[in-house]
Amino acid sequence: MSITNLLENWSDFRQQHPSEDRPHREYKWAMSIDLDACTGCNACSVACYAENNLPVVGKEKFAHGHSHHWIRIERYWDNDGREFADQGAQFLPMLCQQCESAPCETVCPVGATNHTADGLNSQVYNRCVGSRYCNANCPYKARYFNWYDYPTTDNVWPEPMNQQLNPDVTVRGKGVMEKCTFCVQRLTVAKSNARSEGRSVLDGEVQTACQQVCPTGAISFGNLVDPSAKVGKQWKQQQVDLNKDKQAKDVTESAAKLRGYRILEELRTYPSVMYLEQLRESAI
Amino acid sequence: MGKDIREDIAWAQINKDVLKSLESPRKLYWVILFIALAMIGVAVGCEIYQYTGGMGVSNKNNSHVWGLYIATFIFWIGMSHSGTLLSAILHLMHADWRKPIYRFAEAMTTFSLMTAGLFVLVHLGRLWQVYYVMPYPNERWVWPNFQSPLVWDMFAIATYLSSSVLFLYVGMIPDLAICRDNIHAGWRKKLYTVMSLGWEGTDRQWRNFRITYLTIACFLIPLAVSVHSIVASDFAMSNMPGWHVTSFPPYFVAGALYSGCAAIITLFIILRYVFRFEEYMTLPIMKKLVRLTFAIAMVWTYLNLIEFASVWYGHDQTAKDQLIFKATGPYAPFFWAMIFFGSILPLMLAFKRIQTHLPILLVVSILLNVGMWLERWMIIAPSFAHGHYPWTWDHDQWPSLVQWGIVFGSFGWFTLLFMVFCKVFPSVSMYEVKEMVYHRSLALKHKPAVKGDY
Amino acid sequence: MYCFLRLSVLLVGLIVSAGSYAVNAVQPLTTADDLGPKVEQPIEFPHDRHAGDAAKGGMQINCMYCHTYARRSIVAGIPPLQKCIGCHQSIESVRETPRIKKLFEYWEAKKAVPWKKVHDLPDFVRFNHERHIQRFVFAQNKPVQEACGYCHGDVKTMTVARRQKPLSMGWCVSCHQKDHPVDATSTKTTHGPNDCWQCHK
Amino acid sequence: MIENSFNRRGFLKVLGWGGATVALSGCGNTSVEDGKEFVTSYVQTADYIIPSIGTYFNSTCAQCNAGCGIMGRVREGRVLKLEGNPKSPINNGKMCGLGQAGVQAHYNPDRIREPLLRTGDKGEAITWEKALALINEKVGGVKAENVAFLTGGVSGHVKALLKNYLDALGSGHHYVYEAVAPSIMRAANKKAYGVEMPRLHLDKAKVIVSFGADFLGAWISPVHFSQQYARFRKADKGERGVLVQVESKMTLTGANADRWLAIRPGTEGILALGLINALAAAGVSVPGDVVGAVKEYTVDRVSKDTGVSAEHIGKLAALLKERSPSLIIAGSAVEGYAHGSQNATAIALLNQVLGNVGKTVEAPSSVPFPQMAPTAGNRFALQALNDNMAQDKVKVLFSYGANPVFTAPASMKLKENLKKVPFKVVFAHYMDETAVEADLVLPLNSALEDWATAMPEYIAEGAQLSIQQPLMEKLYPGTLGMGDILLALLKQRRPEEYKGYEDFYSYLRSAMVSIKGALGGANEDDDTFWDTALSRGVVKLVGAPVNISSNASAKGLVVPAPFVEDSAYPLHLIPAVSASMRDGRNANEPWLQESPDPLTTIVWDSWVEMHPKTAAKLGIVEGDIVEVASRSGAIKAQVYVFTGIHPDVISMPLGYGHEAMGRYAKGVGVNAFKILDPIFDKETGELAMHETRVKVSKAGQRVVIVKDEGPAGGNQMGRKIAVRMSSSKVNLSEEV
Amino acid sequence: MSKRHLLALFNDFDEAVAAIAELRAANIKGFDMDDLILKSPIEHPEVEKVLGDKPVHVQWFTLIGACMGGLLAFFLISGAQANFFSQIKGGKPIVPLPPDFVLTYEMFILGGVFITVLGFLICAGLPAKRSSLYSTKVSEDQIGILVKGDESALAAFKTIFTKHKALEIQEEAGK
Repeated sequence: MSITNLLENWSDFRQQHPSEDRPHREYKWAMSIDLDACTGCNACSVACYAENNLPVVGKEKFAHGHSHHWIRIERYWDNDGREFADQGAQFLPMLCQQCESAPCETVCPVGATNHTADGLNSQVYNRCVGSRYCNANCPYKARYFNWYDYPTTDNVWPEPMNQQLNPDVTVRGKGVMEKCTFCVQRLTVAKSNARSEGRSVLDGEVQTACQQVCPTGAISFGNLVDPSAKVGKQWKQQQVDLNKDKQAKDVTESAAKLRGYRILEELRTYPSVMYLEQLRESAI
Repeated sequence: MGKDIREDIAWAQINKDVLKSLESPRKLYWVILFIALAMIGVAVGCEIYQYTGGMGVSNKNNSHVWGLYIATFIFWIGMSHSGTLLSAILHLMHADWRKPIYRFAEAMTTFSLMTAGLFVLVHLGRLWQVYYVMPYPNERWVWPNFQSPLVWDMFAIATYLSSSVLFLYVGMIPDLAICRDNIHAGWRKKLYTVMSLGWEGTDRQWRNFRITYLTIACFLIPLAVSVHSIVASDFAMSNMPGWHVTSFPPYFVAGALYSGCAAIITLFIILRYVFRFEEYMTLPIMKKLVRLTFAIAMVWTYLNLIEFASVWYGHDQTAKDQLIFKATGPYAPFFWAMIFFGSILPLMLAFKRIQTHLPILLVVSILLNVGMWLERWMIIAPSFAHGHYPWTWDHDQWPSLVQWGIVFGSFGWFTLLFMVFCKVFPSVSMYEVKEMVYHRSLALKHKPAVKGDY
Repeated sequence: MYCFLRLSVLLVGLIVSAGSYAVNAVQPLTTADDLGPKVEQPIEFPHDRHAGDAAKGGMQINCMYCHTYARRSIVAGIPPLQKCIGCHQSIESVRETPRIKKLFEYWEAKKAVPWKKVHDLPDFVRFNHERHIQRFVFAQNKPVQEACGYCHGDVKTMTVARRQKPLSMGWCVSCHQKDHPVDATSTKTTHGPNDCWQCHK
Repeated sequence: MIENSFNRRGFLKVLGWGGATVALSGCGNTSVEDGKEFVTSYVQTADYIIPSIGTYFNSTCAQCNAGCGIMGRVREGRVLKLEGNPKSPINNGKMCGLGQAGVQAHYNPDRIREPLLRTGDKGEAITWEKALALINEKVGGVKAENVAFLTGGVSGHVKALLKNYLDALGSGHHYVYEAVAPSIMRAANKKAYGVEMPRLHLDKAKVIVSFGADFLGAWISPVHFSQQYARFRKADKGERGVLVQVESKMTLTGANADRWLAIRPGTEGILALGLINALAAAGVSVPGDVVGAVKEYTVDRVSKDTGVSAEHIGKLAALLKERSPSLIIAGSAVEGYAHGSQNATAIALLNQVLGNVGKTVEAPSSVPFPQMAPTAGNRFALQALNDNMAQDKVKVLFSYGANPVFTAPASMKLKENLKKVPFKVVFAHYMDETAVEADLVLPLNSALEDWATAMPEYIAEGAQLSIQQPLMEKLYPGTLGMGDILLALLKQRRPEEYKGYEDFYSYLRSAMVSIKGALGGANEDDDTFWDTALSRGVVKLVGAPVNISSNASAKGLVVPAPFVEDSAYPLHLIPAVSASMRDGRNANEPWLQESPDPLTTIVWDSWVEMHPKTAAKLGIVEGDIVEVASRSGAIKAQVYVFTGIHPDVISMPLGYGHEAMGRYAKGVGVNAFKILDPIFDKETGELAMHETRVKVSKAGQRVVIVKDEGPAGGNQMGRKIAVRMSSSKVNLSEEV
Repeated sequence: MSKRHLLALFNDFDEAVAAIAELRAANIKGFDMDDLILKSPIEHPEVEKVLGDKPVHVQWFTLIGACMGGLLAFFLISGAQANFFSQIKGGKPIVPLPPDFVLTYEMFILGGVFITVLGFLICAGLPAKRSSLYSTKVSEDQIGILVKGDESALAAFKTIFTKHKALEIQEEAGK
């Protein structure tokens, strides 16, 4: 079975990913974040804490860089020596980019992080041995390690706070790497419901926690394979191609008015999160 | 300059001298052993604390996911390489001056590999799940990820360690037979009897021995190079700025040989004193060793420069920023200390007077290794501190005492293994010293002695 | 000389056979039955009586009559006490048996029966009953007891249910890979999903 | 959908409690574990309860006064997460971080679990019967005018019951106090527009000039405004709206502005008048008397007074002229001065001059049931109560929904005055600073386990009654809802009137059902009406339209000259209201403590914001601990240096520095309320929050600030991470 | 006919070589040159030369071991990647060649070394019981010649050995 399988299907096993020849068949979850709409209010981050059982580590551990925010709001200033930050800040929600060619996946010694058929970058907590190579290799540093045993010895959820824990998401013990999952527990339910009804998940049927809470609707999430999905339309309109590491915007002058870009694309990670550039009025 | 070894040492004297090292070393031996044990105690305490409390106590964080453990891991892996250099490469070269010193160098290889292996374990967040990394059929139906350089590491180190142990052991069989023949009671007798496998030095044994030894030596050379190349790919395969460098594998190998040679010098001096090996570990041999070290130091310096140059002239601005940060940021003192210890200090070794001045050599060789340890740390920490993503930069991270304690203790662990080895097994290869003496005296017989030094 | 050749051939044979075993090996644990421990339940529920074959005195009640959530939830669920009582209050013949008396005691106290879990997967595993029931019972028209039995074994012959299958990951995968996936990006319906996150949470 | 609400409450019982404990051991066991855990099972169940599938119940968020609709995800009897209620027109299914943390208020380990009676220095647990009897006895023993009831903003049926109780006692002393509330602006609006809270239509405006209104962060109804903001930025048709923020300390809204103008503190009114003058000069029709009143406000003078460059004033005036309608918003930075009312009036005048009234500033509708209409709190109320307490006029004090001991400036000496009150009853969730001072502490149900109604003060159109219903069984049997307590107290006073109501729920239901005609349920039977109302979570009210006046007039317009330098206290202190901390009532919710402040990214502490110039002048660098001293006191905190603040100003966040309350709040940061000077708005008598002058001196130590941003600060170091482009390049309305 | 063993110890290697040469030349009846075993404290190719050409087979083991190690590794690894729960890793095929070659290389060496040592043990006849005729001197500084021959040949052996200044001649105890 095995060697024959290997030899017979050799070309399949040699297929690289991502590739134009083998597009995702049913689902490719993707996100787009409109930085012009994002106000940096942190609601997404708190919603993520609520949905995904993220531990609150406290001041001392935060100071040591042990924080867990799967989605974090970064705040950038214009650093050109101006007296006032008179064009405001640039807020950027950074979460796991669910790269199509994720650098974290190849380096995990135990294969705890893999690519799923839906185009997600899975992280299996129980398989993780905690070598932290994945985070070392993540250019976005969007992975968070359980440096301490938060549920037990650190007692992050003292009674009755533990009753709030989402039973659909594992509470991670010490020594495990974790990261944004695109709320996979919600996706699984939606997919299951759709499958029972013999259809695919409809656009808007499933929302990530950050998307659902976002007061300005800056985050859109959906299935890139679905032509009617908002996300797919956005990607298409912004001429951002999942399988390319250079987009029209970077190449042609005429596309300069497009806002869509992906972060650190030149590292050929093929992220599944597209950002739309922030805008600033020039008349004032 | 004097001779590598006196040709007129009686062979029985060789046996006697070396066997004596198994019995009664100087007092310093016991002092070293005690200190080593105390150091291990520190490390074990730290590890227990870390194991129960979580990796957080080592004060790494989400930016600095690796710390001293990996740095010291590479350091120990590197240390192991010179044993192979001395025993395998020089063996193929028929450089017979290696003979009195290769055994302990080979032992150093083995034990530093064992020490390095521990760091992989210490470093894991979930040590109790380490069996997930092992490739064996299991009820989960999953295998480790063979694409991960860490798995390559595991394969490479396992191969290297087992091959080194075999090489050390095979090469020691005739000596074990000597021990067996000269020790007449106690557990040692049993041990040597079993381990010498009934070696009698017959022509058949010697014939197969010779070819086997040569073959393993041939295997070990590419293996050693591949091991440190693979360790280098832990870094070079990743996309961290400062790591993604094509010259990393040779750079690592050179660094490995360098630190190994320095360590051999250190151990040479210590063993020579502790076990009274003045007759065998002679100053002319030391001189050759020092010259070798000097040459490797210059190779390392060159590769260091070529790495900087390729980063500097490359198009990768991130990597360049990283290099500038390394040289000017908070890690600058360590970076420049590494340059000083690694490239400037070895220039001293070019002076003849120093080449045989043991106290100075002791200090210098230790400092060289400090430099090489810093090199490994300077590969890891600055890249994490100043990676691709400015938001998560962290320039202030400093390893906690737990990390330092375990690193500190690893030296004790190595010393303990090494010193116990030297006490139980002959740390100078008796039969090969005899060969050396034999061949040299033959040469003397047939050729007139060349005047003067060479 | 020949002695060496023979030895080598032997050696090669040994290595090759060991290797091919390792590559091909189907772990014994993953297919064999693996009987779980006996579980003490508050009431010794006779599955054989309720679901067993008529020939053996069973009533052949559909599994999903009681485990009603199996087709619409990730858990199969234990029926609410109300459901037990619903039938049993009109079955006078067994009304006075000790088990039924105990049942009514719970009912009168309005306390849920503290049933123990028999098939208790680790907490990081998400097993979706709904998908399996939809797939095998509703889409493929497999008999309910057969479909449930893939994982739960022959419950209709037991009194208190007991685990029969190993429920280990390899065991799950062995079924999910029945038709071999040649392409991990595919979601072909001939085999179960191949994604980690399908089952791990 | 809730079919049978009478059964429903039973199903909220916590079941399958194993679920979370199980989850706790998440990564440990890899093997199958049989027979160790219990299965979730019910005695009786409803069809909509399916184990492992979450059921959503609608309710109302009580984390702030905006009154957003929430939707709680309930599984196995536990509420797990809150989402926005899509049916609520305030937030349309969206939420803020503060609202998300509502579950942590509910599950907070520091909640009080039973009534406590002070005996000496200790609290002794007593029964509710005893507690209520004690209240009855104490209230009966004093004259009615000596009974005072201090509350935060209240509305809905609780407010109605409260009023009935006070009526029953004969006491008229209801003090409605909010430490952070736009009360000066309300008064100014009343004067200018004839309504206290005109409805702002951000989405209809093309330009918004916000004078210190943090409508995206903490101002009035931020989630609502955020949604409008999104439509303002990316309209279905037309161009992208332009936001200009004028303030001395950057708020979250300021950080999102196209242009953030740092203005000298307190000169907002001058800028507004200057803009009117510039607009008049540019040809915008401005009433004659206004032109006369503003003509002195030339660009140069305004620029000199406010510190805003003439270029920007000119551009701003041009923008306002070009793009109409616009919207001028006066926020808390405007009203926080002794001349706050004048500032607000001047800004209202600008709106009127621009013709925005009726377009982007619209009238609210009236509320059909005034007894339930929200009573907006203010700071004056506490002042009044404090004076009464000082004069021994208060013998029995009730406190609910406020934490005056924490929020009162030290100069008020509130704590001392409180000691003069012989019997203090505090209704509280935590042992906060006020509860610690109380004689009787009555623990309240959390918002997620209580019945109530609320009528939000601000809603875009019409009015609504939001229903707050329990999302799960009470965690502690010893707590009680405010409605239930008031009902019990009323039963003591008016037994015959209230004896028909078993509990507050039955009262609420019959009260709602009795007015169902006005609540849009005229054609439904009682049960249908009630169930529909509960399942929607909000009930629309039909109110009458209210007139809004748009007569621009310079009457009474006096804007004082900018502040004079004070050499002893050279800096202005702006107490910042952050989106998550507000006035500190939510400080014990750890998610909020751990979510970084959007601008500074600091967590778990207070800080002093300072401009680099000021810092350089004082020789201060980031992380220095400084002493911030006003005439009323001094506190110490770490300095954060950044350019989002005027050099004349330092700013500290409010809400930190609790001395009690709970494990997450206690000892975190310092309380900036304490050092506020007793300076009041001249017209309303409200405490002028921004008027405090301070001096800053180094206290010696230096710390590493605990914050999310790294050593690169907000610098992208040339990497393409957060990218920005000019809005003129893009036509947003073409985008998906 | 019973065979007897005789061990002679020499101090001088040249003498030992000469003794062997003479033994060969003497062509003693009841003695085969293949029954002569040299025991030496050091590796001594020159001395062994006089024993004639004796092939060494360890390298065959090496070859087979290395090839099998490599092949096995490649098929094991690629088979495991393809057959067991195959998972895509970012941007790489399911069976990626470079990593598999790295591992193949390592296993090639591992197989080579292990089987070489195994071959050594087999070829050298180790572990073995020590023969009864053994002197600890051969592990020190003397060379020993162990011969096996008919009893009739013993005298001839002794003569030759004594002639070449054998220090000591040990004789197997009689039956």
